[in-house]
Amino acid sequence: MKFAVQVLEAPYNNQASDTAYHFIKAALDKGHTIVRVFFYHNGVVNANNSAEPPNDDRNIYKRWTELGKEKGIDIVACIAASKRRGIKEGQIVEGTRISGLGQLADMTIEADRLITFG
Amino acid sequence: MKFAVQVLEAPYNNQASDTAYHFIKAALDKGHTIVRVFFYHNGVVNANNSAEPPNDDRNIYKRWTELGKEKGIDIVACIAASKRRGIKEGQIVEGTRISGLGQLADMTIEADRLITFG
Amino acid sequence: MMDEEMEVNENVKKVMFVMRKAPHGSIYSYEGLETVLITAAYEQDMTMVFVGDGVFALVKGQDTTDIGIKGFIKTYGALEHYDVEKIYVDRVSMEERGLTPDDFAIDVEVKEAEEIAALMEEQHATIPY
Amino acid sequence: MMDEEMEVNENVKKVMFVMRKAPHGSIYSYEGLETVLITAAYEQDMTMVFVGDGVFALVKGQDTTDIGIKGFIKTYGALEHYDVEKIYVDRVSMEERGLTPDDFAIDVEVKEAEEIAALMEEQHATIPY
Amino acid sequence: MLHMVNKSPFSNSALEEAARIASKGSPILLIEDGVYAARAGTSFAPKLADILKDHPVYVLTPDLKARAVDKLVEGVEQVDYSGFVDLVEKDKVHSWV
Amino acid sequence: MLHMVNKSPFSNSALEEAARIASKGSPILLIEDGVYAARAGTSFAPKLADILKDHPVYVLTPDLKARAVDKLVEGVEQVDYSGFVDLVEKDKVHSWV
Repeated sequence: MKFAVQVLEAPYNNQASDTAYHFIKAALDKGHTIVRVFFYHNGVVNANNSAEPPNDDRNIYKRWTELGKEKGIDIVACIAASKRRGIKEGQIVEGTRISGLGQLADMTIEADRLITFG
Repeated sequence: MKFAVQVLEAPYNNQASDTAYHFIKAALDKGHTIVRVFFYHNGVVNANNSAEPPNDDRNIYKRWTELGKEKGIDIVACIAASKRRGIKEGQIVEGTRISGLGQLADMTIEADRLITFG
Repeated sequence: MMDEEMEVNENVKKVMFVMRKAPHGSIYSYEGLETVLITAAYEQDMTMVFVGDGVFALVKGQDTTDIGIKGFIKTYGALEHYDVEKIYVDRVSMEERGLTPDDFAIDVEVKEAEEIAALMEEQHATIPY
Repeated sequence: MMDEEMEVNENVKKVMFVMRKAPHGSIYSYEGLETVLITAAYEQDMTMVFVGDGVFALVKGQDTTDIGIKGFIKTYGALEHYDVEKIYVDRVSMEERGLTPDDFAIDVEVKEAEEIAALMEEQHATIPY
Repeated sequence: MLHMVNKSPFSNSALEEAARIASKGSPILLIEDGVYAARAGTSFAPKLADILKDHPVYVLTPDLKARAVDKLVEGVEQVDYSGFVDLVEKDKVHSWV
Repeated sequence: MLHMVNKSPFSNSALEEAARIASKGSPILLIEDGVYAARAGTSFAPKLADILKDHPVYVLTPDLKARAVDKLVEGVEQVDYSGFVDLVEKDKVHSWV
């Protein structure tokens, strides 16, 4: 089945990014497809490549690189939301990209299920 | 009177940064002193210099530059919280700086009033 | 041509936006509205439903001048030009907040919880803001 | 020497941390605890009070392995080494959540709302997390 | 001590917790989404009337205007940002964020 | 339709709104801080028992363990991340964030 995933909160600040990751991993393990992951509101902070989380904790940013680069999932931060919060092209996590809200509309239509973590 | 101000949420995402700004302006107008402004939790996003808010809206980042550079207020983003969220030295708003949580303890002790916006 | 139109119509999906946040205190309500406007360009069958504190977003007379934040109450008035015409308000949420349809800046249809639930079940997707 | 010590003591300020957030769902509880530990180095007269969902942070047996988040329940046990010894729990918040002092990972003193209010009034500053 | 609340009482417990803990007579200031608590005619209004028996309640006028809250529960007093500063000058403040 | 709630019922109205709107028989999944709603012996537990009359209620086990919620209201079922995916596969999902 085709899933689309929306994340609305910043990593570490809220559990949304963690739950989304574990959900996506479990969905992939069961053979489902992830059409796209879309970051909105403070969720765009997930695409900030300048972070240095503590070494003794999980690295949420690297998880997105793993899913985006190694698993080939399309991971998009909303450009308008990114501009408000200072996330920009050239400073984003490997395996993610910045694009418009149309990408959210598009994945909503294409996927069998849209699931939001916030 | 000496006020210390803590901001716990990201600009635009929550009104905390706006209310803090209007409070500080009114306090300065009445002759009070602002010992320091401290950004914690998602509040550290207030110090991100890469943002480009819409032209038809207020620019929250420029407000911090106004208060930090023109009014000489000490504005600090917590380093540990900043690292988790990708705010770093060299990419911060003019008139702000990054430093440790000791700066929060310090202003709490020094000021007559600590006020938190979250 | 008729066939093509039929095909297009068959591809139209029902998408509902469930607005539950008060305006100004957080940006969810405003950024959510931006999503609605963008999605409208995709010519889907869109519904907006205001539940809980979301109903506050529609109250007329909002003047954000003194908080220095860009207001967006007028944008709701533009929704009809984007063919977003199914705009519903949860009756209980409205009444708990002491509001009547006259308090809103746009015409809305007041719905019972059961009607909203039935509409939700019909959707291809629901998006919370 | 005696005079110097007296002077230091006179400069000690009362600072209270009011913990109202549940752990793990958001970082407020954890980053709040980091503030407590850092502030302890300033040798002030510190108090922590757990109110509302904040009381959940103290529940023993938390195992965050499967959510992949670093747990911090053990850090509360270290508070006494930082001379943070005034750790209070609001009785009503605790009881509403079906908890008793035995459920907590550390020894706490259960306080009535009136006692917490009186303590708040005594503080030089109160910090919410 | 001044108790400050910035969340809607319809979706968040902050105001009820603040009012339960706050010592009798201490003022409560409603800002941001917290101002909805002061609206007359809502299901929360009777609770605010109860709170007013024990606490002076202030609301931040700019936040009221932004939300078009034009009918207030009787007894609620309005302050602007300048009056907000005066309240904080008068007494310590705790934010129930 | 599956209704997902991630906020504590003690501080946030999300679960009560979800349960009020959700059509009878539709399942509710509690995740993150939402799992506190499933704890037995709390002031919210009777409300969850009422919700269970109309809705199957699931909780995410990893979130329960993280919060040491070891006593559940009778009738609540546990799922892991794999079971969570199955629930979403079975029906559309709405998040009451």
